[in-house]
Amino acid sequence: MAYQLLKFALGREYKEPRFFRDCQTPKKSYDAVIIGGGGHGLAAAYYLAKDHGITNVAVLERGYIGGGNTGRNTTIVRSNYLTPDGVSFYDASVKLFEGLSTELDINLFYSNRGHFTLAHSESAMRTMRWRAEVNKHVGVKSRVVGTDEISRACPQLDISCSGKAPIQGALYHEPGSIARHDAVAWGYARGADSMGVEIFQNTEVQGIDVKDGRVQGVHTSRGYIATGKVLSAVAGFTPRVCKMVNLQTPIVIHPLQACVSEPMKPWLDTILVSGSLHVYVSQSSRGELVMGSSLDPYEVHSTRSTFDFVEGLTSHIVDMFPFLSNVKIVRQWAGMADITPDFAPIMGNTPVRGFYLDAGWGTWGFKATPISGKTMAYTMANDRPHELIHSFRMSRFEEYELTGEKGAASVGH
Amino acid sequence: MTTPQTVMIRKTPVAYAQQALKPKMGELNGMEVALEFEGASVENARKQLLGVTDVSCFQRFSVKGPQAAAWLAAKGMNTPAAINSWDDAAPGTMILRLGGSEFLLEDQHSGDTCALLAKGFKQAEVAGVYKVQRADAAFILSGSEALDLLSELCMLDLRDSALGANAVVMTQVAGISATLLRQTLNGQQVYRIWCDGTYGPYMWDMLMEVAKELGGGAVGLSCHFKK
Amino acid sequence: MKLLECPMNGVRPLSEFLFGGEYREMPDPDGSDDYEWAGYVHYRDNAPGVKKEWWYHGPSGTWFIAERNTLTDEVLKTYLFGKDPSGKDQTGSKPNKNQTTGTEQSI
Amino acid sequence: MSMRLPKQAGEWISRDKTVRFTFEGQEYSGYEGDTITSALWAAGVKVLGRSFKYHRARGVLSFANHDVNVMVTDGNDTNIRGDVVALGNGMQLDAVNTDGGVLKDKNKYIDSLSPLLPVGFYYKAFHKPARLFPFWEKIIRKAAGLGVVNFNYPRITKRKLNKHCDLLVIGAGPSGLSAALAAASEGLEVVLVDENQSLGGSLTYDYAGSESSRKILEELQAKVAETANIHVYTGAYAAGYYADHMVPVVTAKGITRVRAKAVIVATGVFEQPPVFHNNDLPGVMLGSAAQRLINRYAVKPFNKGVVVTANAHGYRVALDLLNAGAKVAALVDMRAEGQRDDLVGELVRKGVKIYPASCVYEAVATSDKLGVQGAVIFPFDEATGQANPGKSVNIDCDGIAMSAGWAPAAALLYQAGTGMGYSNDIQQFVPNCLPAGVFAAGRVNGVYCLQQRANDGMRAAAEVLRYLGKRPPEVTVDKHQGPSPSHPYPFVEHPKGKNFVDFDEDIQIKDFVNAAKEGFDNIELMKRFTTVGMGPSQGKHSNMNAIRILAKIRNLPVEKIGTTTARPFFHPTPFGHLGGRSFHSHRLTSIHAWHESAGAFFVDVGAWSRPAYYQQAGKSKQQLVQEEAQAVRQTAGIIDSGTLGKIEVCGPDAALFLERFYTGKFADQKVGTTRYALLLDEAGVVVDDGIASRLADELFYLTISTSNAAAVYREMQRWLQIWQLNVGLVNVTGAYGLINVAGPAARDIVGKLVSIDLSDAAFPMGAACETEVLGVPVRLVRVGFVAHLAYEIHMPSAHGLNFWLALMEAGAGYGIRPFGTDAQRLLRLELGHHLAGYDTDGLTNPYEIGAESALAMDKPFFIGQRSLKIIGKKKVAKLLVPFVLPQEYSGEMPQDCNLVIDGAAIKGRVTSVAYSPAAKRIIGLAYVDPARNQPGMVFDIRTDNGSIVKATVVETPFFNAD
Repeated sequence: MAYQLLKFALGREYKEPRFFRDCQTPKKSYDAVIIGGGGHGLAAAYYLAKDHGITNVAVLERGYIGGGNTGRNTTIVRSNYLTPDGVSFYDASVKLFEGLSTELDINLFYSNRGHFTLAHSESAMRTMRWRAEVNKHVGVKSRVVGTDEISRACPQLDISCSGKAPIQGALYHEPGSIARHDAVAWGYARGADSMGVEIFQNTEVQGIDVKDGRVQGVHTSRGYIATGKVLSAVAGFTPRVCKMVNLQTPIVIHPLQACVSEPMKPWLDTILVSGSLHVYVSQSSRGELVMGSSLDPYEVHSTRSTFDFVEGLTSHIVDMFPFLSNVKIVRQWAGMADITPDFAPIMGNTPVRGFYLDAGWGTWGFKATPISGKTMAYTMANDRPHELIHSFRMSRFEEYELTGEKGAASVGH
Repeated sequence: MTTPQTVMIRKTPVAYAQQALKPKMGELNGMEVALEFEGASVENARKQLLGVTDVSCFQRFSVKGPQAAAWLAAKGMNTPAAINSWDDAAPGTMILRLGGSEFLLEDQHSGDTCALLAKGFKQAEVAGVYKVQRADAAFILSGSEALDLLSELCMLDLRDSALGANAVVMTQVAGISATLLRQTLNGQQVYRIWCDGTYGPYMWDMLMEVAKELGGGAVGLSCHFKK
Repeated sequence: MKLLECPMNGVRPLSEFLFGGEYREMPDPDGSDDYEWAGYVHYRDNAPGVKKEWWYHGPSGTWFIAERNTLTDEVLKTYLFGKDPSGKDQTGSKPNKNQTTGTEQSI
Repeated sequence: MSMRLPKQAGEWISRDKTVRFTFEGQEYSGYEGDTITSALWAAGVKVLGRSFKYHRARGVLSFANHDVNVMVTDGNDTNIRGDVVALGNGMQLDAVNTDGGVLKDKNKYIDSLSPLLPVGFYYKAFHKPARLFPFWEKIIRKAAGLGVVNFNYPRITKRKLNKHCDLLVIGAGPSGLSAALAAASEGLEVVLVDENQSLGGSLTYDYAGSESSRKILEELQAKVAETANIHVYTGAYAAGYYADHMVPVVTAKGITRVRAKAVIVATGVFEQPPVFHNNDLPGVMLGSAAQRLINRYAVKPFNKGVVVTANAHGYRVALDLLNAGAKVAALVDMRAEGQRDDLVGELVRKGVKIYPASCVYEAVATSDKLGVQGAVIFPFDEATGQANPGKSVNIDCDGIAMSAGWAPAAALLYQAGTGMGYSNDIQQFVPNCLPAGVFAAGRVNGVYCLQQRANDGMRAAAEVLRYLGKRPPEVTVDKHQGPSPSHPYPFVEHPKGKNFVDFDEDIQIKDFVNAAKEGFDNIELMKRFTTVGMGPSQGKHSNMNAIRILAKIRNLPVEKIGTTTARPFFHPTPFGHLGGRSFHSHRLTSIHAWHESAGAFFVDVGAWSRPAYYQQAGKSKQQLVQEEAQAVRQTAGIIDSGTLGKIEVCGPDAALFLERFYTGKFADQKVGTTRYALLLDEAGVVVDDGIASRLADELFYLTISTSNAAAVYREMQRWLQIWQLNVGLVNVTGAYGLINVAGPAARDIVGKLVSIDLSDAAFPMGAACETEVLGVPVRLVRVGFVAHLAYEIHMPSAHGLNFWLALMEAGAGYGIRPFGTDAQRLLRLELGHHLAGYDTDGLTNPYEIGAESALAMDKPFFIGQRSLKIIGKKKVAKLLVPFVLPQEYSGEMPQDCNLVIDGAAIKGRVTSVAYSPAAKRIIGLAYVDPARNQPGMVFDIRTDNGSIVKATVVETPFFNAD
């Protein structure tokens, strides 16, 4: 509430405490070590402490917290997936998100804006119906809508897309939201820290000690840490960490790029996604258009920007909104995404005992932050996968039981 | 059975894109072709500034395969030694070596070299040579602003210093696969572009869109080739 | 836009190419058990480093191998499959029981 | 009061061309060549905008394309940058981000609320109780953003060109110009880019008072003009550095993607504001901004000013001010030692009082807070960074010029991957490890003396020549001498704050201190928490100061703090420029014009346009599709299938190749017959299916579905390389047209044109041959995809229209009717055929579509076979079955992708469903529980409105063909 603001004005000294301690020297051992101080890793630490009472936990972050994909994504939260398992999982995430500002006592600017996945062809409309039907079945509010409803929600959108790819309709997903991504990481960090979790920034994991198929500890730039449980929550770096335990996965790293416009008075109230045009766009509470596109077409383990990305994206945005011709893009950036063959994550136990994987998030990691933290904490605490993540188990590949998300994935942000 | 006795005239692959311009049409090599768009004086000037001419009607013959070069040589054709280069296969007929083992011959304007080669080719009789059925949309791009136009539609360095006089490049023009080279036609350096005929209307539209902005436009076949 | 050198057509912008994934030697289908085969199909060591990859030059229809550092995105060399100029290339070097000669290499 | 000066030697304005415009409703005039800001400042207008957060009045700060608080709208366009956008006649301008005008902005009260709004306040407020957040959010969103977007702004397409050169030089100051000339003289093709309208960089303002520097500039400009191999782009900025030396250069006209063999970055430096109370008031500006006003636009920055400085540049600023007729009431030097050269004497001679070891403690605002009325000067302890309130001096003035140091304009260097280190000699980050082919010169490289900057340009050019394999002579550059051009800590604390570090986002010193206290004490977290550098100027005047503050807070050397990542773009770049002319390529068959004239409704299939159905006035789509299908069932239909992929597989190993590539057998296929060709990937997933016609022993002709054609051909090429078979592949997709005539009358119609015997005995289902039709060699295939009697004629594509017309004529008496893809989908459904990509998805295996018969598991190898051996051991999870609804069904029509439900479980989905006029009922294909796959079994489909429909599994075809 706004009375909080008065507190700032009345206090002479700035009394706001640290969000989290400045940990420098790790202990010799922890009950669990989490590699990766992004939203997922911090959320797992938070729920380990909160749900399972496991507080003797270290989070190791190579850079600074929230500095990976947590701070690079376009902050969309939704649950309009294709498979019942996917929908249930993300729906649980949306529900956690909805209460998260209160739970973590930090304003995440969780903003329910509604989410339209535009269909420019009959075949895209079929997929929208498929998703809508599955969503409805699981109790998630998604439905197929016509162009009139799209125009009502976003009158500025050129339904013909400059004649190049006329919109036929859309999947409307009412719970679709955006949130302040950094704050999610900070909130979880503060919550975990307050329960005793130690967060080490600028701490690189250099190796993982495995004996007789069991994790023994991790070698870090701050020394050796003994532990029986290690979680890898390092989207973009998963293959590097997996190599430390000699684990091969289907994950390939592709950069995912995004860009942001200069601030303008808010006019775009909804989140728009177009698979055919490879575009997703929303307007932040700062007034910037936050935009992304599909994955880069080849594997690179770096966050370099390319000009072709921004050229392609802007040409499609201008097809949708011709009046933006002279509005300017301020900044572009990139993250590294773990890509799996079936566009679903890999979560749970692995053949290496005590090594848990929270990976393969493709372009959907941010929206899963709370639920991945919660289910991975459960999985680590009980050494068996949470029921919500059964279909995301790694062994599904050798079992030829891939999840069905691939069926609908063109662009799925 | 009622096979018509007259030979059917084909439409150029770019006919669809040209129809709004209502060019004066003629026929060459059994294909309809735009001879003139706006009259000789306009087009002669345009040809010097920036002109786009449809020459899809030129006769072509193409083979590929490990023995293609040898087979063509045996037929008396001069074949370029270097990959991705072009030459005259015979008087009035150019030959493009596309990569290592594919050849495209094209009779310039008219001639029957390609027709004769096609007639003489029997798949079953030649090992290691495969006929490549083609249906190109083909263009001449002429004038002082041609490079300016190409610098928008093609990312390659096409300045004379970079594009050899006999070089053939398979690249993208306006985002689609195309083959490109430069050639001297009636003393004027021009660029030649070939693409799949089904992309022909699109390519014509793109070339025209940019050409018009630069003061150029469509040039009929008659402007380059007086019959 | 990044540049890539096609062994047949020279240096071109990346937009002319398609990425064909990592080149991997297929195990003998009859000599590998289900787990090994599933591993070949699905699992890989995708830690960054120099990888052999398939790339396709669209305008000319040329597949070739690029040795590329996936960390720095630096291309060390490119060559047609089985034609590594250094002779170290193992691609396609395994004797193929049905291999015939006189094949057309660049199409 | 006019601030316009008499003619200045190097001025950029044309005094004979007056430009009239309005700002906030008032009429003004300027000259051609003025920017919006210079014309307003000349007219005595000082409040040019309001700040983003606190709505404080702002004027000129940098006058160098990062005066983000001076953004205007002309009612059409928005967020126009006043400091750099040229003034146009008749412009009607208003400041953005005000409520009620720039002077009376109703939001200015927010400034006095600022104590309530400390850094990161929005994370700590408004979220409890949660139900009220939407209310607060509305208010916050209303306050957000800068300009209002004009939804009627026209779409603008700018050209995007490609340009190639040996060397790109970015920045045409003394070092860039010298570099370009040196490289060009060795024969390199050089592109020289500068964002100003005129070449010269700092020579056009900093040394402008001096005769000798003007001569140097004129000589350089003349030499560049006469050098043919230097291509100059002025009014052009390098937007970013991308891989392999690609730099998009942006001008008003569009973008040129410059691809260079080498790049010299000579982008200079950004002047950085010293930070003191009210350092943002209109009238307080950077020294270089004052110089630009004077020397480029002949505008006096203020009448009586104070110069606060920490380097020699401030002394030159003071001289320029004096030359412009401004009074310099004081020169305040923050350095303990002050300046020690001739400049001091010169200023003293001209009556300027110099205060060494002092600082401006605060700028005193006028009562309306719209300008400066004085400066308070305190002694300054450089070692501790403390202002000493003991001996303060108050000076009346209407402006303050600030020159305390610089930050390198190194964004492009960072993007290229340059390692930067901090030099204590000049208190600046300088390149210490440059990537191959990238070079830096001039002040961005830490070289400040004018002569040495020119030398440094030549040195960089020599390095470029060496990099390109030439042998130029060595050029040496002297190391920096004398005092640092930048002050290490030009910050003055003030109990009232309002000492701004980031003018875009209104961030003050205490915001950094507080952020650090809360744990956001590394540069990246600090950036995110405070939003420093995240505004439209992207930290050009704030990032360096933020680093200095954080270093002080953490008591670390500056280089330990590091920098935030510099991302493109160097300046914000318009959507229309970046998008340019987009290439929306599409393919048309040679019959397209006919379809169009026949009323076809087109759909995109891959790159192709295909008729979905043919429209007729007064008839619905549904009706027309049924009619088209019925024509095929009753007489004959004709469809243009030229879009299908067509590939020739020839040579001695052709059959062997297909045996490995596809799941079926081809070695024993007889010439003149066709076979089904099913393609899997290595995981056993269905990729495509098509037809293989064997036209000769060594010639197979494959048809592939339209959208998979290119990918299947590519895979054929790849596997051919791996298998090294003696095969030639020819993609004839575009070269052949394809017309399909289907229906009971098809034989009679096609028979009118072809001479071969089409009887069932001579040319049965699955027959294929090469023949001549209308004197043209064609391929004729008897197919059964849409009807039991159908012929495909494949002809050279330029003949497509002729054949179409001939077949229409031949069929006229039979009532032949063209049909589109919608009817085709219905027709094949009636025959029970699945469509790959329609009834399958990215994970479907052949067992799930009942395609076992297509799998020759006894072959030695085919792609996907080994995986099928694994999949085949498992239970099938779902099965595609044909189903019907009762003939009398009158409920809601099920749709494709409605789910197959069993209680609470999803068992599958409908993939194709339609009313079949032939079967006279609703028919379809659906994935169901494999236990429910037998004819006669019933399963539940849930329709859009939620009702359950009972469907019955049947056998295909759905109707009796006889």
